[in-house]
Amino acid sequence: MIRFLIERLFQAAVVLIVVALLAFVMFRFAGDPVAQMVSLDTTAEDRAALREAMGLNNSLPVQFGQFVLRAVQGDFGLSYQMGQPVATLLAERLPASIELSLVAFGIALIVGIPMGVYSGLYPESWLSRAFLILSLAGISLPTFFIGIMLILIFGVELNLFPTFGRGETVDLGWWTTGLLTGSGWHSIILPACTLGLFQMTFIMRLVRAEILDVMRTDYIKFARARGIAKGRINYGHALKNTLVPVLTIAGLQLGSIIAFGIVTESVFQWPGIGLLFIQAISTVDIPVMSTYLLLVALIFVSINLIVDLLYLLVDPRLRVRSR
Amino acid sequence: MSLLAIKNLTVEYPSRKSTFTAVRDVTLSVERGEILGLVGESGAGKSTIGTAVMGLLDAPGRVAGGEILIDGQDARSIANLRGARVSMIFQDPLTSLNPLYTVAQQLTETIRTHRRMTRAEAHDEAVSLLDQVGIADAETRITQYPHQFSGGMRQRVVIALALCSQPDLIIADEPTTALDVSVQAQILDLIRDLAVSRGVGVILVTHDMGVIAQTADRVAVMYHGALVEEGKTAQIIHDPQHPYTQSLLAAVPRGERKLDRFPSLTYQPDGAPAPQEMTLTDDWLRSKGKDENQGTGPLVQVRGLGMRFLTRNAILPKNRSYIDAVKDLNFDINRGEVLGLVGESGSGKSTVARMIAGIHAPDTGSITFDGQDMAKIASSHERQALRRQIQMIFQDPYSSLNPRMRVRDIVAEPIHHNRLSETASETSRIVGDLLEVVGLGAAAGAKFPHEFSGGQRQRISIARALATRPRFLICDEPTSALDVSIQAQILNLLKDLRDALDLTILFISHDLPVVRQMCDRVAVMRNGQLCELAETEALFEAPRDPYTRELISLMPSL
Amino acid sequence: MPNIRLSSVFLASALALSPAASGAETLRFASQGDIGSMDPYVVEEVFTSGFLGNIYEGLVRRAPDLSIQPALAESWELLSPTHWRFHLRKDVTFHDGTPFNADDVIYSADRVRAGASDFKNRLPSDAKVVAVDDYTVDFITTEPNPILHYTWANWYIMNRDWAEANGVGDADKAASEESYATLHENGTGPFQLVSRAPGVKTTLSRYDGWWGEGSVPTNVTEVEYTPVPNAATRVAALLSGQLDVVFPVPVQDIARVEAAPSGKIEAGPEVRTMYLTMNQWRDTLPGSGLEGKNPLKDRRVREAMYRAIDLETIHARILRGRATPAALMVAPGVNGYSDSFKRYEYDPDRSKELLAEAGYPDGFTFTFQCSNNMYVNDEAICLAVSNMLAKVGIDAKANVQAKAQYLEAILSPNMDFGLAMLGTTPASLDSHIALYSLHMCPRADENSAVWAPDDLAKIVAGKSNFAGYCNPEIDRLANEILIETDEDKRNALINEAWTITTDDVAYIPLHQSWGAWGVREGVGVEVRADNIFDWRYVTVAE
Amino acid sequence: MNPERSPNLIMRLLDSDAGYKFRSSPVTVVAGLVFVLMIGAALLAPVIAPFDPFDKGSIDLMNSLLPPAWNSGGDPAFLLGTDNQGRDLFSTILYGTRTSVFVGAVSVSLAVVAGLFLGLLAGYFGGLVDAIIMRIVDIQMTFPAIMVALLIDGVTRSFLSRDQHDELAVFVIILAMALSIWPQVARTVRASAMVEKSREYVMAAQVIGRGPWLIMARHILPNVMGPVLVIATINLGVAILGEATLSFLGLGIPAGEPSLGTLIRIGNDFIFSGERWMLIYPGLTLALLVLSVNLLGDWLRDVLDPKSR
Repeated sequence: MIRFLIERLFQAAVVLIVVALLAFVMFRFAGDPVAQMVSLDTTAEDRAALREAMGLNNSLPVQFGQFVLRAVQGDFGLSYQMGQPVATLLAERLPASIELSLVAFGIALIVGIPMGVYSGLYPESWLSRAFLILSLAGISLPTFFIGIMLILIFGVELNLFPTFGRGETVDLGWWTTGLLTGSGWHSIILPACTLGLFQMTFIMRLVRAEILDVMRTDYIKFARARGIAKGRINYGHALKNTLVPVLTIAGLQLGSIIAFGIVTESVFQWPGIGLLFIQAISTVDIPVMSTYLLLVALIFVSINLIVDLLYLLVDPRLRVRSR
Repeated sequence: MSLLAIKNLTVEYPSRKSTFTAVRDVTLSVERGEILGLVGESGAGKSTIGTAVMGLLDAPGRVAGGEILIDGQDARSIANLRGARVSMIFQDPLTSLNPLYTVAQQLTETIRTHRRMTRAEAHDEAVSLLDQVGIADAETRITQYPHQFSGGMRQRVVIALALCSQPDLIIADEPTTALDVSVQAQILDLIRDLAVSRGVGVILVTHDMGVIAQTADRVAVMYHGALVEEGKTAQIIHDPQHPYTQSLLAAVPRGERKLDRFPSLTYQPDGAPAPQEMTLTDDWLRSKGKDENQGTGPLVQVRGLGMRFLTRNAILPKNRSYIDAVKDLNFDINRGEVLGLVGESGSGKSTVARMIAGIHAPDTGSITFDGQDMAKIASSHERQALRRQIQMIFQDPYSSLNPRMRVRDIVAEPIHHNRLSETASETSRIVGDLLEVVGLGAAAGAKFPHEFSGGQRQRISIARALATRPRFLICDEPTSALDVSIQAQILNLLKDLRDALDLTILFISHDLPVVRQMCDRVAVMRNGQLCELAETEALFEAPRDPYTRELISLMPSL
Repeated sequence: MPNIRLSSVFLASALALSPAASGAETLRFASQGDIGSMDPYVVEEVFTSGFLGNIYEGLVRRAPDLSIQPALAESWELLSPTHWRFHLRKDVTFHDGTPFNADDVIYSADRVRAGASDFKNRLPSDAKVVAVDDYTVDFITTEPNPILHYTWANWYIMNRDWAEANGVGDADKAASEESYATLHENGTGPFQLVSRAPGVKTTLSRYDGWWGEGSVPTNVTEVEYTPVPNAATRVAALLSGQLDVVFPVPVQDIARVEAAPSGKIEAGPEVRTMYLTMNQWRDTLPGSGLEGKNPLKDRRVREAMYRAIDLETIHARILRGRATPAALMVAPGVNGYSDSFKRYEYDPDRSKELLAEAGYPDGFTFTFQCSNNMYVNDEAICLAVSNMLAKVGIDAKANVQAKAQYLEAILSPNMDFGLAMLGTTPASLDSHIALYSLHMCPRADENSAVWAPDDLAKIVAGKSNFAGYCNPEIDRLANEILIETDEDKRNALINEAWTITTDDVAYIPLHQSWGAWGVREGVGVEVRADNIFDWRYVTVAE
Repeated sequence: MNPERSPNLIMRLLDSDAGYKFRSSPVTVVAGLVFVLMIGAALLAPVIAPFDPFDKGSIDLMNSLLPPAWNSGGDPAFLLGTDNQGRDLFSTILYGTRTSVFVGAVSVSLAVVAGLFLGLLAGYFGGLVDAIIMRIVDIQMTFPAIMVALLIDGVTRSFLSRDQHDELAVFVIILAMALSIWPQVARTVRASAMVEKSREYVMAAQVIGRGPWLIMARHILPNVMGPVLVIATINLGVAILGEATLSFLGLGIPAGEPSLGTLIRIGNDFIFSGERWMLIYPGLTLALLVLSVNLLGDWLRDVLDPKSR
């Protein structure tokens, strides 16, 4: 168990270092941050001086060395645009993204799993077919398009939901939450639905496939042969066995929710890290972009690890093997 | 009134083009305390009868005619039929148990479904059931998960589960096929006991006549969905009336005496031609390459052979743990002989075969072929020349042929690789001849493997193995996945080839009767080590090693 | 789509119930970007400066009609052409209660010229600032400058004690430590910062001790600012009643907002002039493949390009009439503007003739750099211009990019464009700065080449003249204008300069677009041509 | 399957199991028709389209913002109306579909080639090779396509001139999408290759003396193509959507070269102004295209899934 953890942590560290390197190198090419930071009338001389002062003229290895050295101390530099420590900026934005992702994920699970179970158990029913086609329609529309349409219909035309932002938030000191206020919940619904739709489809299809698989196994046949009640078979035996793969893949999807979050956050002006990143792209705010990427990598790696640990909890076979 | 009475049962599987009739007009009955053996080859419809009784036919199968009565009542009208009245045991104990629940959970759940019991009562009942099916220390083991049990123990758990609801009838669908012989005997005894002590009726579905002979009171023989013969076990085995039953019994390898050949009595009701017996006239196969040196001494010498598998990886070598699949093995294979290698699953016999065939590199020891140490040949050309002379036939005819290649390409692959033919037309002629030799006909080359039955596929494998004109053939359980009648044909083919081509064969099997029919000498393996190596008849008649003795005593016989 | 008429009813009824309507004295507004910093010397950018103008104040300010008004200075006088005297207001306190005096002006004058300040050109580096007494400050320059204080409306006065107590150093964009002034303020203006989450939300409240209390109409007590870069989201938020003021409203959405019962549009021409800049100094026109040739050096070609652009149609179709076609590089309201100048007529036939005369009867190709997030409908205008040029045979390959990449291509040292669209707002609202930075020769001295790579650091005048337009006559006139103190003479000189540049077709002026503010019904705002949002003129109905 | 041969290939295809599953599902048939129609129209865009959106000289701003022909104020010459530049929307959508399909097809092909190669290596050799490749996959998965697009865009910008760079915008997107898709292909292939590797036909090839490369190419590759085909189809939809999303965020195809994504981005600016046809029709086209691809992918999965046989 401990050996397993150490091994995984080592791999995670390697992944993070490589991501750091890539993040660092790639953003050297993203554009000229200086042009963004000064007015049009600033002289070439002043711009060159600024570039020098920011260390943009140093060689890449030197810059990378400095970056890593500071990064391991938790110092990711100041945002070029906002003049604030990047770590603070991201820390302020992270709760918004995590709340949005979790609510979206929750919606996806609450709606996706029952739909998947139903269409897996009754693959021939017309409702299952409808679920299947509807879910395909869901992933055939780009996220941004869905977001725009939801805003247009529910925000503007029907005026049922706010069209942007987080609503009222409560500051808990280390976390700002919108989930303790009515307007916070009111505001999160449209973006969470937008973000969750793809995941919902995905989870529904995954659960369906797994249920279909499990229902073909001998132990389900045997359970039926023993006369175990249908509900017990479907929701006890079958569903529990589908949970293992669903958990793994859904966990990995949580990571990609953060990636998809960029688009949703920008459409709904949701003040999370994705929006920060999109803004950083347009202003070539290199420290923000690099740190964001590292953060995403960290989230991915941690989720992977957590999923593996959960896996151990759910599946007794693995528990024994890893001892 | 019979416990179970099946009258004129017909089961159909409609598909879009035609309707496949899996069971045709079958009438059967089972009494309390009686074991009815339902025997037949694959596709005979014997399992379908079992699932039809349970009402568990897979879609789109349906009962098209006839009735199933339990104590005179239509089975379909019995509300709590499944579990309460009829229970079932499946073939593979590894997949019959839900891996995520403990044995206790699965048992108590089933008990409480059928009987009004508190959780604690159900638990006690579960422990006692486990005890009854012969699981020692049931009190502790009941809290374990299925994967913590061995195959045989799991099948006992499965039986305990089937008994939870105190059924009147148990349908056991090939309950021992996946098990080693020693375990098989125990499970069959258990089933026997159940029938006697509890008065439960049992339908024992199997393809194995030995199992039937040992266990069943009465036998029903099925062929292509129809019942061909039914009667007392002794009568069917010793005096079969129907020609199909006769041919089936004739094809069963006898453990008690050695035959020269399997009788070529093959039942063909629809007049389809039986696979031709081989006529080996082709000179390409017989012509020896110039590079083969005809030495003396054993063809293959195995010295100190060992191989271990990593069971736990670690960065520090001392923390790694291994299991010895094969340990310090020494034996010779003489020129022209058939050496049998027997042992239960996990004994390491396949690993030995794979090392000799060059698939795995041994960790220790050496393999010498025709006087040359295989590991010490530096030139890849020479190694290839040597390797060409060693070929292998695998166990599973369904996975040993690449499904995306045409048969002719499969057979031609070794020819191309060893550059044994100059031109494409020569290759295709050789391939055609090879397919003729194994009794498939040259036209088979244009087809894909999935268009053939298991026995035919095994013939393709043999053709491929012959294509390099090998001197040494490794047969790794070549017939264990085949029906007995097909097995007999393949074994005859191998015997003929051996005689015609002077082949030396390493014949691996867990089936002692087959080994007795095929081999000149037999080596017995257990836990990666050699127990005994002796002339076949000597070994069967007077085994020296206690393990060998046990194996032979458990050998089912007709 | 559901039809709009029906939904308007929905909207109206929903609004009546919406809790937002009761927060009468809170101003909730949104624009496309966030303010760069609370430090008023770090970023010179219209929105940031305008925003901070509600918190900080300068010695002077501009009224809604852009006229110069006293602010922290009550009055001023010119003792000599190089000696200015400013009399400071006495009853002013900073937000932390410290009284304001001459020392703060001197501190601000030093700091605005130090480090990486973006406002260095507010004061000549050799100008002396002297405190005569606590409420009188003298500015002594080496050269006469009649419009010295024209650019001071966004040179905000900071508090020395506060700055020094909190370790606020020079403006520094490459700093590795966060400056206290980035997130905190201590201004003298009517609003003070309550909380700020960069990029998310900034809230402010009225400063009770503001000296100008009662002199302005506002009744706003709280301000909530949210940056909303996505224009559609911004408009949607206004229409759904979540916001009181949004800026800018895309021109195509103006009609929609106006049609909504809850919204209205306040719009007027901006003081910014949009223009096309033509690369006339590179020996090879970028993207043309014409080795060693640059057709744009030929005045006839430039006129041909000018005449090929049908500005009226752009105006009608893309800007939907919400723009003012421009013949000059400065807008009405800028000193020196004259409506006697007329645009070259749209005349594609004449274009073709001119091209043939210049030796390009089949036209030529070049790179047309366009932005897509800097100006009103910039991308659409670019593509339209490119299509129009194609009709006279000129293939302007439009390369549409976001601001960051666009500016990197346009600005020195790259200046990699044949044609590009930019906008210019003279900070002083005087023609001189437009002549100085856009039309004077960008070279180290009279004998050197335009934009010589080695001289980039020495170029002072014409530093935004990426077109490389160079006419010594303009250089002479611009220098005279700078020091001429007689207003009539000065204006005559300006007029002469504009005549020359127009004849030269130095640039192709396009238009002043209209800044459109979306305003919730019941909210009053004053729209200014320089797009500065002055909350002192905002009223929110109860 | 079906050993007897009927003379007509199409009849035979329709008669096969796959063909039957196709015929018996009206949704799949419609999806197939829509897909073929759209691909055909996209490929034949230069022939079908009444206007050439690349011919700048033919675009007249005077024609801009015309509604679809059947609306009042519409011009029959412009079936679906015009955009804000005066381009015929119908023609632009045809060309845009062409770009989108091109981006999708090429990026998926690249991803499949790379994923196949690396997935086979990882699955066949296992051990260190597998560990390295799978860690690369992990790393790649942390980069959203947006970031990959930025990276490639930046790198190409650094060594190409500005003009060349603009012309290569399409290829930047293709590469970005390919890079974000290949890990999925590689994972699938790896998993299948590990299964196939343990099958006896691979051992049979080893006994013959076939080397690892030949075994991978001749034996394993053809047997992992089924799942790859399914993954490829589904990712064709993903790639088309990815292009649209990147273009929507302004990181994609330049506006002068229409793709469905840029068209939607432009149309999105007119969502409140009443000219919604500029958003609706490109959006509808995109949704239909991807939906039909996904439906066909589902059918393919059904047909190729060994468990459903």
